[in-house]
Amino acid sequence: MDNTRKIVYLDHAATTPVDPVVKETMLPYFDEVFGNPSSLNGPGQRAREAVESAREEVASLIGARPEEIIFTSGGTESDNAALKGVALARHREGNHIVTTAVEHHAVLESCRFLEKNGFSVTYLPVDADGIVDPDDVKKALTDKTIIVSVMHANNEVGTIQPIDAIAKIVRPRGIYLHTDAVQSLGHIPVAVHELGVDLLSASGHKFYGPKGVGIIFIRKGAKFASFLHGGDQERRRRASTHNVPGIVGFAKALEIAVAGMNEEAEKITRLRDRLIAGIRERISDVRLNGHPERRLPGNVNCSIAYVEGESLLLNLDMEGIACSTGSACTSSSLEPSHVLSAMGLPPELSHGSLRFSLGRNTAAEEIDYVLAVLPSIVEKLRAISPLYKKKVKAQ
Amino acid sequence: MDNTRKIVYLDHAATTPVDPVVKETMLPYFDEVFGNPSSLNGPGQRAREAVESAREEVASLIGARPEEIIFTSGGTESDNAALKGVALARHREGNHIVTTAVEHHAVLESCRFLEKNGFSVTYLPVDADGIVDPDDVKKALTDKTIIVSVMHANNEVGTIQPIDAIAKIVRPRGIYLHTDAVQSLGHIPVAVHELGVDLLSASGHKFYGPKGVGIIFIRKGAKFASFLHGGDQERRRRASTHNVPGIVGFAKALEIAVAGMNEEAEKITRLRDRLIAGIRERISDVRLNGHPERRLPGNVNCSIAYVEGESLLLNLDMEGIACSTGSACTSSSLEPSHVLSAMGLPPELSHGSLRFSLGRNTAAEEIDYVLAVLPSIVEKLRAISPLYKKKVKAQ
Amino acid sequence: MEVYGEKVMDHFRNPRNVGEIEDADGIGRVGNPVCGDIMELYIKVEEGTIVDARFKTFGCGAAIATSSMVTELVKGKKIEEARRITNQAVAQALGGLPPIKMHCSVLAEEALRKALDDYLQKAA
Amino acid sequence: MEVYGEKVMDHFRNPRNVGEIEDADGIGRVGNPVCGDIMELYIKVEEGTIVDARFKTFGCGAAIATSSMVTELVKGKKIEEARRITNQAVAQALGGLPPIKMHCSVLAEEALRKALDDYLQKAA
Ligand SMILES: Cc1ncc(COP(=O)(O)O)c(C=O)c1O
Ligand SMILES: Cc1ncc(COP(=O)(O)O)c(C=O)c1O
Repeated sequence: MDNTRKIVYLDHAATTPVDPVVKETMLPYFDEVFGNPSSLNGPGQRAREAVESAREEVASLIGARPEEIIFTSGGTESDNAALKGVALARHREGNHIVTTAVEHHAVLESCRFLEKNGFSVTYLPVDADGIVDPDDVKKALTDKTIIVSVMHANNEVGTIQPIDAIAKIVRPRGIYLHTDAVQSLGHIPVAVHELGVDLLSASGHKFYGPKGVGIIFIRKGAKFASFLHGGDQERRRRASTHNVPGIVGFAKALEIAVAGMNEEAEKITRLRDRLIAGIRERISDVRLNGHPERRLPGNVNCSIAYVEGESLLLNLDMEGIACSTGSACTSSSLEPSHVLSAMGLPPELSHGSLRFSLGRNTAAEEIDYVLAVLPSIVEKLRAISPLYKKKVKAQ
Repeated sequence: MDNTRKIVYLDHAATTPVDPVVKETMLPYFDEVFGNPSSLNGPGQRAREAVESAREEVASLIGARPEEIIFTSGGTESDNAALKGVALARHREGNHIVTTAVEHHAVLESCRFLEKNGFSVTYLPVDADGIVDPDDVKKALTDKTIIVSVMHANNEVGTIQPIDAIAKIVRPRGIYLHTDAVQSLGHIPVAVHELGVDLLSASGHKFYGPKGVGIIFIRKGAKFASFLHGGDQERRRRASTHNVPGIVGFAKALEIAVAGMNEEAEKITRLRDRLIAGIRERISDVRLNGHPERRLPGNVNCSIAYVEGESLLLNLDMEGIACSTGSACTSSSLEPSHVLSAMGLPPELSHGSLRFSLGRNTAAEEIDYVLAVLPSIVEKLRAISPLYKKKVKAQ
Repeated sequence: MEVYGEKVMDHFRNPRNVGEIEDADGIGRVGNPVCGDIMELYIKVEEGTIVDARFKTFGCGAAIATSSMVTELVKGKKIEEARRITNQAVAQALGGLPPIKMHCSVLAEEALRKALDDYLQKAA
Repeated sequence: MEVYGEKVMDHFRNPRNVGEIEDADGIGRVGNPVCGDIMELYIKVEEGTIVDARFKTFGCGAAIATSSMVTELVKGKKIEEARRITNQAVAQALGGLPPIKMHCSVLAEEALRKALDDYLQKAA
């Protein structure tokens, strides 16, 4: 691939470039305000101030109090800490966890780990659009349930879950509600009290902030056991020297994302719908995965029958278009996407899924370019596909 | 404090500024090579290459193989993962852990967590210089011992442990040896095979790399259970999107540190000894903590009798000198430093300890400035100290 | 795209011998939609020598490249020689495959074996 | 240095009433080396009014500042008034203390109480 050619980047759900203003904001914290926030001396206290004002900013942007925000190393740590931290803190009250079949692996694998350690986990189904039925949540609760974890928006298909409705069922029973908001924060409104959650995870690099920094919101008073043990940072709930530039960058990125959210979502939604309509017009046997409206502004996930996702992706990549297959990227397993399977897709369709995730800088011409290039790639791959042949013969 | 005045920064053991070349090297990875290394597309693969070549660089600099290096979020995570990861992976073989009384809290608190979960831990004593006796390690081993964790160099007093001698005792028995090399990597030679360790932790921000990134070395074949569950990154041993700029920065910082190590260590040692000698000449009743020779080049830890550390630190800070008290910085406990206590210091001496940690850019004039300022501060504080009064009367 | 080496990408970009052979002497079908790879290998044999080989594949980049390579490798080979082609040989001819993609070369070997079995059965 | 507010730093930088009173009417000694703070408070009383107060302290910034502040607060006060000075009052007079340092204000209150007790005992 020609490295100098401008790439049409449609993989924003995987990660985003750091916003130039965010980068600029971070720079002094590498070598000027570089102290250790745990040090009592001047350089340390100036770094501490930066961390604490970032914390205030983030808290106010999601409707929380500063002491309810813990900075972590990313979405995975936040999910792990939320699940394991509550499990450990409340294990005397019960050993049952409820989650969904379409969570990110950071939640699912944490649950599997807990299953090996005496907890039992219910994995709720979703409908064909990927939505969890709050009634199913209700039915799953037992007097041993201590936490329910339902993601705010899905990373593969972009479906947005009815968290507020779930909260109304879960929280009056004294059960905690955690949501993985890694895909939603900075893209759609996220206010902890409107969602009604006790815990929330997010990650900076999904909204033009830096990689390697995230947050957990933990509602004041919620029981929580530390996951990373060590020093006294973060009120003893998360040890390790603060990643000061990362934390400052997280806050700045969120500030920018929230300020421009409405306008950006509107623009991106328009381009998204143009891409969806264009694919449907130009290619036969295509299925849009995920809910048609209750989905993230930037997410287009579709299954293109008779062809496999990775080979589509590679061909698009050769044309300078960066996207993802619907399934987990580095997955070493041969199984199709757990999300698409849970939505009832047959394996050959989930193996043929593509995710285009649009971003702040996506231009209409880029969408048109994809629409110009994709049909012939599909045609070429279908020509060598034994499944397509069968289909043609069957007609 | 006047923010514009140049600060004499002598808190390098707490954290270091990012080297300008390291910072420069990191910059493109925020917004140019910004892809997700787990994405199969071009931008993702370019980011992946950066991560993998950083891994090769780091591995070769510590004498390991690339697949033996896992990137983490810092020293604390590395310590937690090493201890808990081995404990979990080997719990069927035994439930006994050996460590020392002078470890960093990241190790000690991980051990306490494991104690609450069915493991038993032996905390070995140290001598007056802070050194662990390999014979004590030998005596502590049982047929239930699965891992021994001894830090390479101590963060408070700089004492360097005889890791190679300990390895000769531990490893032939099939017991793993972990060392926390957070304070040593980049400052003194660290070669995993010469040290003879199975696991090693390190953190970027201690050698002019970025905060929020660290490594664990895990010897090929060593049993290890993942600590952060989620995606398939790092051969399934550490999930979460790679912190690409952080990882690139870690490798660059280590490269620079190793290239300049001898020269730098020599220069810093000279300044260190000048500071130690100067304090002893100018102030009565001072004790140097830690081994006189087997110590980190940049570490000066001394107890100044009759005065308390924080008030010394604050007074120095008002004069533009940034250092630490010997005890844990943000410690909310009232106990004196666990390290100094383990070395046998009476509480009033460990409360009166100061740590000056010198760095790459420390200048002789800065040392002289400290020597000019410190005596009168001590005098002032002794004048209001009830302990000093008693001492004067007793004479 | 650097997951795959140059040779793999070459065979992926320009797969050789795509298609079916109407009156094939041997056909090998392997894989299934669940695992995400389906290969069909067709061979034409004359006097114990494979004179033509073609494939159709639904699968990832490595699946397509290994299919393409295996057809190249068998063409002109005697049946007994073709039998000795292992998955490693296919992977090697492609300049190597990432570890998680080695199963594709296994699939290619299996498709070849099945096609050869099919030929021998028909010929018997 | 922003751990402490301005007032605390002022009293830390320039502690008021440092020293001992040779013929003190009441002395309060609290704290110990293990916890890292030792305070000695001396008072001089005339006709039920504290006319002088002095201190010596081994301890952190907050310990020194609270010692200084408590001496300021008691000077000129009647014994009964001085008895009503709480640790909160001391902390408040300093514009507040970080939570982990509140124990220093408790120590100052205790030192004062002990000095007052000592005076009352001697006077009795
Ligand atoms: C929904 C969701 N949860 C968790 C994560 C993990 O976040 P991170 O990679 O920052 O650890 C991701 C993305 O990778 C995600 O999309
Ligand atoms: C010896 C030692 N171990 C572990 C750590 C923890 O490293 P980090 O703060 O990067 O998590 C530190 C420093 O903070 C240290 O000095």
